[in-house]
Amino acid sequence: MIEPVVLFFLMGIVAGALRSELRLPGAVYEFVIILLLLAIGLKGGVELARQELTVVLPQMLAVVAMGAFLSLAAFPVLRGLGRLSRADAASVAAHYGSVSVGTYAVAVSYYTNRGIPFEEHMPLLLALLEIPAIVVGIVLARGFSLGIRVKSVAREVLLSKGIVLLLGGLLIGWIAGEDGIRSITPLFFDLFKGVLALFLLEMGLITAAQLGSLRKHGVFLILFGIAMPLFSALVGTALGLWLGLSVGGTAMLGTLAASASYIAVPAAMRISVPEANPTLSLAASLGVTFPFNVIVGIPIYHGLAANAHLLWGGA
Amino acid sequence: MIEPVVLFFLMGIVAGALRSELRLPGAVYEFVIILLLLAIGLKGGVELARQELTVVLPQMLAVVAMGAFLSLAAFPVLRGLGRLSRADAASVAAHYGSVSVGTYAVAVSYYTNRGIPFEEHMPLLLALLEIPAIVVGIVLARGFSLGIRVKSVAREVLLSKGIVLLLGGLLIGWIAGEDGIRSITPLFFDLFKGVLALFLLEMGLITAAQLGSLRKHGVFLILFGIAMPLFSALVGTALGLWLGLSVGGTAMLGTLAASASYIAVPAAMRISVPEANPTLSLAASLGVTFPFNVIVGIPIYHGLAANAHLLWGGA
Amino acid sequence: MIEPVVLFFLMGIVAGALRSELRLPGAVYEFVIILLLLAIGLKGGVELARQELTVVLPQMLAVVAMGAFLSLAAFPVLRGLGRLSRADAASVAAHYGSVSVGTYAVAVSYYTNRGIPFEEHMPLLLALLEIPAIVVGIVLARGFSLGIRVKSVAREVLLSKGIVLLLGGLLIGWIAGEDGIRSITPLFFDLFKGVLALFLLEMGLITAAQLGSLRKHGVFLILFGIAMPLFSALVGTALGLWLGLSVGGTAMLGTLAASASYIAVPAAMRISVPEANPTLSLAASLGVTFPFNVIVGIPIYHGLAANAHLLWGGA
Amino acid sequence: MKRHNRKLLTVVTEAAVESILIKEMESLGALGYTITSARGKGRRGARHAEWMPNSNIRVEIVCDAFTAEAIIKHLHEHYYAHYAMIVLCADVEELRPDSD
Amino acid sequence: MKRHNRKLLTVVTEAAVESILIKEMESLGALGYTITSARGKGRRGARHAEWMPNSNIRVEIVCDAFTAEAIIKHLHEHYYAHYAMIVLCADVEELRPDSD
Amino acid sequence: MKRHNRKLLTVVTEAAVESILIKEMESLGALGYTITSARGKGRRGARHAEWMPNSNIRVEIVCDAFTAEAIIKHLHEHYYAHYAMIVLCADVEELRPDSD
Ligand SMILES: Nc1ncnc2c1ncn2[C@@H]1O[C@H](COP(=O)(O)O)[C@@H](O)[C@H]1O
Ligand SMILES: Nc1ncnc2c1ncn2[C@@H]1O[C@H](COP(=O)(O)O)[C@@H](O)[C@H]1O
Ligand SMILES: Nc1ncnc2c1ncn2[C@@H]1O[C@H](COP(=O)(O)O)[C@@H](O)[C@H]1O
Ligand code: NA
Ligand code: NA
Ligand code: NA
Repeated sequence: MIEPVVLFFLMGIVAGALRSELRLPGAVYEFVIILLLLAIGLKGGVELARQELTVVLPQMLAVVAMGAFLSLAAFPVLRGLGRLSRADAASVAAHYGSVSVGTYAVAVSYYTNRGIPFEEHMPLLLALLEIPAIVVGIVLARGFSLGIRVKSVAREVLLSKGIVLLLGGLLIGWIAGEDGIRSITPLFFDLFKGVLALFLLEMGLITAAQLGSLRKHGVFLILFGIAMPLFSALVGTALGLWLGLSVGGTAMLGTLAASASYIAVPAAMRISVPEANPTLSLAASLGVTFPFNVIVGIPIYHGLAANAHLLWGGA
Repeated sequence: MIEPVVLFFLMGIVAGALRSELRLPGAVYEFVIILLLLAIGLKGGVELARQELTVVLPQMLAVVAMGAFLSLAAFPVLRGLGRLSRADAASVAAHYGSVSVGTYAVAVSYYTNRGIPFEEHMPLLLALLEIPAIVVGIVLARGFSLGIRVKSVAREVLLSKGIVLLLGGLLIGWIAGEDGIRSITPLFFDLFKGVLALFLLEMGLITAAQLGSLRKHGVFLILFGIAMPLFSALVGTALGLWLGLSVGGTAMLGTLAASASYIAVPAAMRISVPEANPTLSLAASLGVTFPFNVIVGIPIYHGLAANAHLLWGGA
Repeated sequence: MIEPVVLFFLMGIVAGALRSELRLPGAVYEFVIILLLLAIGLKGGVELARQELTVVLPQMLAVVAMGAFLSLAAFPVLRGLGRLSRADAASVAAHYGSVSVGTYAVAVSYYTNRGIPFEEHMPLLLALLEIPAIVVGIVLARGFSLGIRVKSVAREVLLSKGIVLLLGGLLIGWIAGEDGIRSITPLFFDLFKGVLALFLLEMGLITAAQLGSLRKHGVFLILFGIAMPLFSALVGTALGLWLGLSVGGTAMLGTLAASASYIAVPAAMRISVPEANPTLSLAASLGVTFPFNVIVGIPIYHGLAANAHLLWGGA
Repeated sequence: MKRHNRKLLTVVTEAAVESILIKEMESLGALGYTITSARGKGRRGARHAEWMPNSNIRVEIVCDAFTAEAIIKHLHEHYYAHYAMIVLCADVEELRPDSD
Repeated sequence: MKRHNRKLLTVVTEAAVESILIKEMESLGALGYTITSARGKGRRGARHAEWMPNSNIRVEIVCDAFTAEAIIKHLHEHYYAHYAMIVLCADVEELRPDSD
Repeated sequence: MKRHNRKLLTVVTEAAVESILIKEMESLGALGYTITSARGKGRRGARHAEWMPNSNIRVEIVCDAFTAEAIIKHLHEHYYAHYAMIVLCADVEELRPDSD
């Protein structure tokens, strides 16, 4: 059965495709994102407090390498098969090496609904994964002669709303612990799925707006938008297995790898690689990959992780 | 005892009449409306799944006819007694043939507080009732030579925020069922009355702003704004009885009939009948009928339905 | 241990100091404030219904006198030691004679977390305390020849969002009683601390923005911003003891006395004493006193009240 | 960089007509527009709310004199009588890259 | 359609004074105004917040030259010294139906 | 009250560049600016969302002719080719207290 929250996403796509005037006000959409990011961060922080640094540190390093690798792997395909300009290829590659918090949130909903446990410090890896792909993307577009703007881009990404809320939430959850955050549970955790439903409704409306530009850019983007996450999920799954994550954790890492950014990376690329066409990357990441992941990808990555654990997994 | 949420409405009226600067930010007001509409739709959808189509379909048809009839009945009164211009009479008539979701929400609160059951697929009828009165209103103002604008008006109403959220919620509730939407219950159902309180606070402030223009348009509008809903409630009650609804359901249909639109219809009339004075209809529907219904109407319509069932009702 | 919600304040300060682009949208910040004010008012109103007027009335009078006294006491210090202009000293004095709802909310969280009871009709005193300091401030700046603007200032303060929401909430809580407001409990009370966390996050960001202007105005403001609340807390504690409040109530009155306004008073002073430099008062009240109270002040005032009750308190 | 002498039309009117107004402007030859939400007061009273039936939009259209005339004429015929509306016209230089 | 030569006054100032400023403009002869929320920076530093004490409004007033002078004088005397404020004046054509 | 003849530059462009654009304007000599959020449409299609990658800002800069030229040149060289942007320039009187 389809995740109930995903029905809100479909409702958004249909309403958008019919050109309904429905829209979350900008302030409400931001509010919804703030609640989701803080909730994800807080939950992760509480769990992080239970982990050994010696376990987490290697995961952090591995995941940064994975983000860089995925961007580097996507670039030649985009240049060669997709015949994109250098800037466009670099920008799209950066989107796919990075991650989508929205996809992660849907996956959280999927796994908790099914009672499948996963390493809950995942949000730390999520926050980390935003960065390397952006750096690789800029270098791919510009070479190593990084101009003045690049410094401020690095600052802006690190201090962007998304990262600050995730890391801030992590820290607070880590310091306050489960008891400490109990009193704010009703807002951040009890409402989580309802807020996620609103988020997905708006994402559906935004996605529908991308479908037009998708038509213009042809079949390659659609194929790439499906094939790339499948490939990335394989990489993520393999890495999860190698890092000794649980089935749930492995599936989560596969999902993170498969997800493509549509908030942090577009903003960073717009400023640091202005000649890249932003509608191209958004059409792929929002118009194809996000719906693919949310509707059919997450169960696929779950199956992938389960099978991988059966075949190669430890006890 | 007065409904506690209605106290927020009174607070809004008093604050508005004293010219307080209190106001919900536009984005928050929209947020509140989105939550109410989705909650009402979801609840209705879950119940709809339990109904036979053969029961619901006749109700749908009957209710569409009722909406058209109420507009047609109001028009000559507005022309004759009220001496309104053709356009103004048509516009006001459209408002009163249509419905108010806010009034419905207060009625839901009233009935659930008292543990009185009602046919919960009512939101489907609510959504349907928005349409016929608008069509009748345009035809009354323009005749059948509907211009270019009318087509886009029909599209806009059908795809307006209100209808899309109600119908979208209905569909999701219908597909996901009670279990499926359990995880979003805290946001949409547990907070319902609190959110309704905020909505009524803002409605009070908006209502207070209408009181000024009411003074200008004299005593007829006030009388019409009270007499028309009483008449409509009789029609709705009779129809509910005839359709075999429960006491609660009959009272709800009476309430829907009695309520007058202040969101969808004003927007539609503004575009399709520009020469109608919008402050006239809003003064009546918001300044008189909404407060009347919310404060004293709902209990009256409840009594009406209960007595009707005693006299003519089945087992 | 630090209050968990205060961690959100610290997160805001750090993010702001690092010049993160994080910010609550204006509409969301207002929403958060509306929820807090209504929740505080409702809670207070329910309790107020249980109090005798003969107990409450003297408290109301005493508290108004205290507000005026604190402003009058601050003024000569600001003129003499601080060498501020007449207008600036009057404006700062008004800020410190008035109160901060945010500080009160954090104190509520502190006391309920520790299960310490306090007179819950405190919000009535809170609303009252906003007024006298403003009047005193204007008179200090202008003398008794109050111009045209002053009348409208008085109106505006009394009808400002803050006062209307607090008093409106009080009235509704008072009329509806505990049972009446049960159905809106999930929004207003269950979410209270989560909403407070969001509020404090934004307050941290706003506070960080004040730190720059603080540097310009030198060491006097910092000292005053710490010494004045300590002095005021003594006055408030003494008054609480004299009025026969409980330990919790005494500590609350100390906290109210110690808090300084950063919403109502700045707005009023900007209009009625335009030549006062607004960044000066905000730097002190927001940049020094609010963080001081929230992080270390509240526990200090608690200790103060506890000790005072031990030494001089009744049974 | 080329400088073009253009007309800047500024129309303040009811938010309710936004989508229809835009379509009509474009069919009259406007190649673009910029809209901000606004509040205000005029002959038809105060329009202060963010609440739809009572809120304004402020539309700016940069165009040549010919298009400006067409739009003004259209607004005059279809809007002025029934909608809250003010229309301003000013001279302005638009800067475009030489290639345009 | 008649064209009237008017002055367009644009005032950017602190949001805190909105309601008082409006009353004063009207008593000085302004028949209307349009307001949008704004952020900005000037001699008195950055005013970027949506947070009241630090937010701006942008007020436009279309009026005749005489009223414009009166308003400018008033702003000069009562606001300039103490409030963040910039005042611009430009020529503009207002389009009104012939009946007006 | 002194009247100064100034240039009023109005730039409508992508919200994404706000913070960088502002810094550059200031380093080119702008002493202030006013920004409002906007939506619109132009050669690069509709930019209607409040959603960041698709939203506009409307920036006004009042400055002398010399600074205006510098800013126009900078925008031409660094923005026009790759960003949704329209730049307008008009004459305007700025009113300043005599002391300024
Ligand atoms: N004299 C004016 N100056 C500036 N804006 C105006 C003026 N008159 C009207 N407006 C704006 O245009 C809208 C509609 O004007 P009206 O049709 O005169 O009510 C008002 O709500 C104002 O926003
Ligand atoms: N040169 C300028 N260009 C555009 N807007 C300005 C300029 N100077 C000031 N402003 C606006 O006017 C407000 C008050 O200006 P000031 O009193 O100079 O701080 C600022 O916050 C800006 O929004
Ligand atoms: N002719 C025009 N009139 C008014 N605003 C325009 C016009 N053309 C473009 N704009 C604004 O400038 C933005 C960027 O323009 P463009 O680069 O042409 O897509 C648009 O989204 C509009 O807000
Ligand atoms: Na990825
Ligand atoms: Na009706
Ligand atoms: Na105080």
